[in-house]
Amino acid sequence: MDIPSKSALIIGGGIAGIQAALDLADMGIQVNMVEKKPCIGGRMAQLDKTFPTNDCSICILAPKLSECYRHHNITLYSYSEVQKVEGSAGNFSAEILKRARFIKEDACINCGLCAEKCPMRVDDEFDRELRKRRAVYMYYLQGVPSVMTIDKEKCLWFTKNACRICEKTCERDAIDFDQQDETIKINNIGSIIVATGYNLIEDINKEVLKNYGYGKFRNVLTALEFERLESASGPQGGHIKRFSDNETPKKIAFLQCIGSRSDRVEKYCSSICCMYTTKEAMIAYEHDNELENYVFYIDMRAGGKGFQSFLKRGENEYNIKYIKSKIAQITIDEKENPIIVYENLDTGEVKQIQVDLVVLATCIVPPQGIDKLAEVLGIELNDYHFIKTPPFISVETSKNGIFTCGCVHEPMDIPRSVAEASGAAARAAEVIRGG
Amino acid sequence: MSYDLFLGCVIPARLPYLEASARKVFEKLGIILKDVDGFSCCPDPTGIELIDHKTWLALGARNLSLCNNNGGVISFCSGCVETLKGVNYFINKDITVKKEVNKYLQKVGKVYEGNTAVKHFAEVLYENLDKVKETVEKPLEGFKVAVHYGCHYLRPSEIIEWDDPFEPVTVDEIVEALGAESVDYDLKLECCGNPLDKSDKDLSLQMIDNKLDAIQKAGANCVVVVCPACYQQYEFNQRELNKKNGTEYNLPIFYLSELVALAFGFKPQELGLNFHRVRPNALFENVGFKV
Amino acid sequence: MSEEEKKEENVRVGIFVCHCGSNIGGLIDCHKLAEESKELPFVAHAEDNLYTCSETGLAAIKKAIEEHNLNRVVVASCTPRTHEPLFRECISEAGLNPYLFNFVNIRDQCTWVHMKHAQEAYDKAKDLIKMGAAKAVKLEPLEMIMVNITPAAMVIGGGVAGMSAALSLSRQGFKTYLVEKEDKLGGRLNSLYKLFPYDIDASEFIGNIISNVQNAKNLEILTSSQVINIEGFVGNFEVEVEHNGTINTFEIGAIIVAVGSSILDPTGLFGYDGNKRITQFELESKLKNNKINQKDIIMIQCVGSRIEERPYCSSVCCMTALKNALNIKDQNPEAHITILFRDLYTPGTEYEEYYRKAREQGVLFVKYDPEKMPVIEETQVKVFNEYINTEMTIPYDLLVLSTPLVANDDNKELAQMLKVPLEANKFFLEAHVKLRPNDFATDGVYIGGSAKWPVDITESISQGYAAASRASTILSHDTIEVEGATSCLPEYNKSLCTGCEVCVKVCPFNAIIKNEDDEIEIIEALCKGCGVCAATCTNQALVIRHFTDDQIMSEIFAYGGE
Amino acid sequence: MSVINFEFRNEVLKHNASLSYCYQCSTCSGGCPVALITEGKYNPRKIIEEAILGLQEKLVNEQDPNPWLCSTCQKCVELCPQKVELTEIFTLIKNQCFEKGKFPEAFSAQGQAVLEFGIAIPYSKAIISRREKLGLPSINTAPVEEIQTLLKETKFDKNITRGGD
Repeated sequence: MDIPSKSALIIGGGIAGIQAALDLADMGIQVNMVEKKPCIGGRMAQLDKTFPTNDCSICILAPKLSECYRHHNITLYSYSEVQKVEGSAGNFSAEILKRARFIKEDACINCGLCAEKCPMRVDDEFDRELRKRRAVYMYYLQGVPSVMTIDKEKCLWFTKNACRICEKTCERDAIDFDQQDETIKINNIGSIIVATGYNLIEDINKEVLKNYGYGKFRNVLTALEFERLESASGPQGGHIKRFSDNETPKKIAFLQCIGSRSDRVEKYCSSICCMYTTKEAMIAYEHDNELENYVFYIDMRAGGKGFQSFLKRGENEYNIKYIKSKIAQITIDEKENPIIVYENLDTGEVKQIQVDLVVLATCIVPPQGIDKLAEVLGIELNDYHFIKTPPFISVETSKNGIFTCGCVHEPMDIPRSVAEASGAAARAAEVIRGG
Repeated sequence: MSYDLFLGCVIPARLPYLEASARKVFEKLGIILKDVDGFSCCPDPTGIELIDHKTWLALGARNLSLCNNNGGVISFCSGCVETLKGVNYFINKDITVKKEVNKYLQKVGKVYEGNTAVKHFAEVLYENLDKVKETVEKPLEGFKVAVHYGCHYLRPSEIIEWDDPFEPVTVDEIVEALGAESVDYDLKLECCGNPLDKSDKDLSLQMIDNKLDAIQKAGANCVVVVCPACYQQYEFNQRELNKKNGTEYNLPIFYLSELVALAFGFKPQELGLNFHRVRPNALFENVGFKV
Repeated sequence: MSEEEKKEENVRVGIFVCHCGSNIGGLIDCHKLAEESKELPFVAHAEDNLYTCSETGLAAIKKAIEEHNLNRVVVASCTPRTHEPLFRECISEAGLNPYLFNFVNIRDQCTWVHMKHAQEAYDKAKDLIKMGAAKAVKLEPLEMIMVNITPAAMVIGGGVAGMSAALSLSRQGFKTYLVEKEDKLGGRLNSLYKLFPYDIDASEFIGNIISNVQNAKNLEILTSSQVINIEGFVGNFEVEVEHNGTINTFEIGAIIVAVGSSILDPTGLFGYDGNKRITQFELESKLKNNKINQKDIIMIQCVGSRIEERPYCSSVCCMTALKNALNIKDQNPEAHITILFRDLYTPGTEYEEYYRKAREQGVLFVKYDPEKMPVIEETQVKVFNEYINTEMTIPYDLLVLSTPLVANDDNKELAQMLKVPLEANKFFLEAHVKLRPNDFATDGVYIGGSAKWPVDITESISQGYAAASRASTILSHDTIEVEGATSCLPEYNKSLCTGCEVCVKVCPFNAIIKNEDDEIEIIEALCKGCGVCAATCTNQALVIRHFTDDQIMSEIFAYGGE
Repeated sequence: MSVINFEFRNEVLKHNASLSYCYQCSTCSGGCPVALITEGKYNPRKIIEEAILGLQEKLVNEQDPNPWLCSTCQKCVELCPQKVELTEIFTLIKNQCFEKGKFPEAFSAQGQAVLEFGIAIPYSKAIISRREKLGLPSINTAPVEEIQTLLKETKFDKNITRGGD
């Protein structure tokens, strides 16, 4: 095969974007990958394990991150955003804003000394604000590229013209306060793939969680927060403790469809919660065999490969009780133990149960910034503001030459995201190769 | 500012002292409430509506057809407000309902188009909160008030369209504007149980027992309500509960207008506070409220 | 190589002990392990890393290779299954031959299995590292094997997944053969009425795709054809296809399996009679050909699925039932349709909306308890309604059974030809359920659609494309490298071989042949280095590179002493 | 043994179409303050399921669960993720119960009063004098004949005079 003269532009460096990039790069096509965050990895990097095999998430992801970073056909623009796109299928051009991270990427070896000395403590976004990081920080431990970033909004130098301790600390001279945002123009783009993933409802609207006391009750967490707590590299080193009293929870209630399948919040089903909840409950049980798990659900949605037997295992081996009852509200007792009222379908009785911790399976929503990105790309969104795809062809968008994959067009699990990513890559390759 | 006044049944015909306090408060605020002749029962959304929905619509629409004030109609009763807002809601939602209702009204020579604005008196107080604050002469210091919103003041929110159905603030803010403290308590938004009085007295008492228990635990020294059904449930059933269950509740129950009136400097006597079964005198003494 | 020679060669081993977050580090002291490893023979450097596989960890390996002049690297960590390629590449970037790397599995086979026994796990990890280091000393550099690629693909199965795959590959410029058993393309879609969740005619939809396929350049359609034999390996398959009694052989670089699935035979289930009690699939044919006039219709979900014998959810049946119910309602709004279900499976945006629409249109849903199965009588169904704990009788004049998609009967034969595995329900088993959903562990063979697991049309199409993409990563190159740690018959062992051919018979990859010179020959590109041949060889003539007797004995000696 | 009654189901739907959207998630029952203290005797979700299936016998004759135990607090309506207007649906069921004469007596007393006086609570002499003392104006309520005409038109009068259990 001749080496094509056109390249691909991939927007979003989560597992979908990564898979699409690797496939195209392995086909010998030049790939430009743009990631908004300081490192690629996306949501999957935040997960502790993955269902239904309970593989360690970062462990199976990390080799892909490295591969992406080293691949000679992939140019990675992290901490960057696509600002402008012109042209049409087979011949797009794009402008990318590469934000200054005030670190020389080729000099930094991620030794962490600067962060140790930085006096500014900031809520850590990657850890869902469950712990603090410094103003100069590594986005996450295993992140790629493996370099630090200075948070301009919080850094004392930028806010108060003071400090610069990091600069003095760095033995590699990697700090560069004079670095400027850059606009990079890329021509000759044959095809574009949009894979910017998703946000969760709490990212955009905490209001809808108020019936569950989220933000008010310390023992009510969202599923992604809980996932970070379960993670060895998370804020509690994988040993789950309640924020109210530092005690290990012995009874956890997982509430499904928080915002999903609702005419008041989001009408759709978020597709993945039944399964990841089971996984989270299993992992919690692995940490503590005395744990009682309760999952409150409407319909168990487990259609994927091995999912039904995964639920069975949860029930039989991990002390998970599945209770068909959607929970309306949570209260707490004087010890801040959440109290849940639910219906026992067998008897029609309404019961109260006191638990130690509540985990909310909050609904998936379109990624922040999708409206703007859609405008930049000239593609349509559907009623929910996910990317609109034509009937049955889930990797196509409303515009020729622009493809999509993963949760940016509909909530889905990792295997489907990966399959779609490869699918989008195939379609992009057709355009790039002029087929 | 002026409103047509819809009194309903319970307040004027059973609890006139509540009406007295409310009229005084609005007069003091310079808000004109215009009495209108010819109103029937609203009718009761927890009574007549359950007997016959269309009768409920027809009577409600007839009442609304009598209002011609630009400011709309105001009521001191949450039940009346829910009915009147509800009738508007159903008439405006479905043209066939509107037609059917007007077919009935035609028989009595009336017509209703569905555009009379309906307000709860607490809504109007809240909209004039600054003025309420300014008018306070005797701040209610030491009053630890458990605010009972009651169901129909808030829900269904699609009909009521006022305040948050699960995290309401309006009455709390009015209470605080009077210099009193609003005490948070468990079960704050739960029903008082009054409507069950008609079908299962024991259940009804159990519900109010749970509420009073939570209010007492939270350290409140009085309760404020905005609905005469809730008022009766709290006021009249407190003693019954004590007799039946051996509880010792002794919580003064105020109508919101009464609290406002007290803060505005009206005397308990002119407000008819002596008609209360749980007398507030001890409370006034304890908190040093001079009457 | 003797100890002396090793010293001469100046063997310098570096050991990297990975915490793997808390997977290893949570149970045993990795820092201490690393410190103690420094005492092992030939070890020039040892350290522990939170994640050795992270870019930080890899940088640490490279730095140590440079600083300590390492020429052997041992990583004690998770599992070579997922991570060996990464570390090999890493040391190769640092200038070492990739085979001078040894993986010690102290997670999957140590801390995970001995989760409750920290001390024993520590001792075992220490032994494993000692053994791994001893083997590392004996490692020899090997070269990867270069293989030429035939730039042609074969897609097996002409349904919607297979056609999507074939279309994409042909549009990318690859010669593509599309093999279909039946006399026409289209697969199951040929017999469907409409397609959920849209009001789109199935035959129109599939007709368009078929005409695209027929008009595609580079795309050769082989209908009424069956694959009967597959030889070769990635880039160099020889596929024999039978058509009307004649057999043609094709040179193929990559193969895509898109053979779809079958529908469970409903005989004996819920009074199935093919007339008054039919399957959803049969209902579709009826809908396609004429109006459904029956007034009382009951559909039963999970007929033959989510039971002990067939535990899985077939994932398309709920939507199929909703679709057919809505289509009947469309024809006959007065029809009474009741769906007896267990959990309604309508994930995502449009499907959930569709479920809501079905409720809106008056389709009734009654949840049944699998412990109290619905009882089918001649004109009515007795069902225990879980929601109100009440036995109900529902009359019917048409009963429709939602039977699951099941694996094709002949999957096993195809799997054997391709040397790929099936899972417990006889669907094809992909390389990795999470991250390699459309690959097989065998290079050059890919999968898409419901041959792997029941999926809807949308997913079948995207998986078809996905398989095409994966195939394209191979086909886009003239040559590729494959594993170098293979079996071999070294020159110095040739005299030991008696030509008994036991190795030829046992090799699961058909990688050993007796050549024209009557000598045993190993086709290295096919060999996976599994070692069966060497273990079976009575004269110990065969040697497995990277797992030589010398290397393995050194491990054993390191553990138990000579 | 219960049988689906489509006629009754359609009647409820005609009164309030939101019924059809219910997917039986139990939010209503879990949030219901009466369900919590009646050990399943009152359960809004079950009433809705029975209404979906048109189980008139259960709803109206057996009153299982008893719809009169609904306190009309509207919490379920507010919480329902499918915006089913439960209280409105219960209203229709209670109206039906009323037609069948199966309702708590206290309700008919109120209806009786409205029919007779146009208002639910007639003004007693004591109240009239109390009003005067409090300086409150006298109230001119609706002309009774007019109300009775209206109530005849809606057939309310028949309902009330039938009496309850």
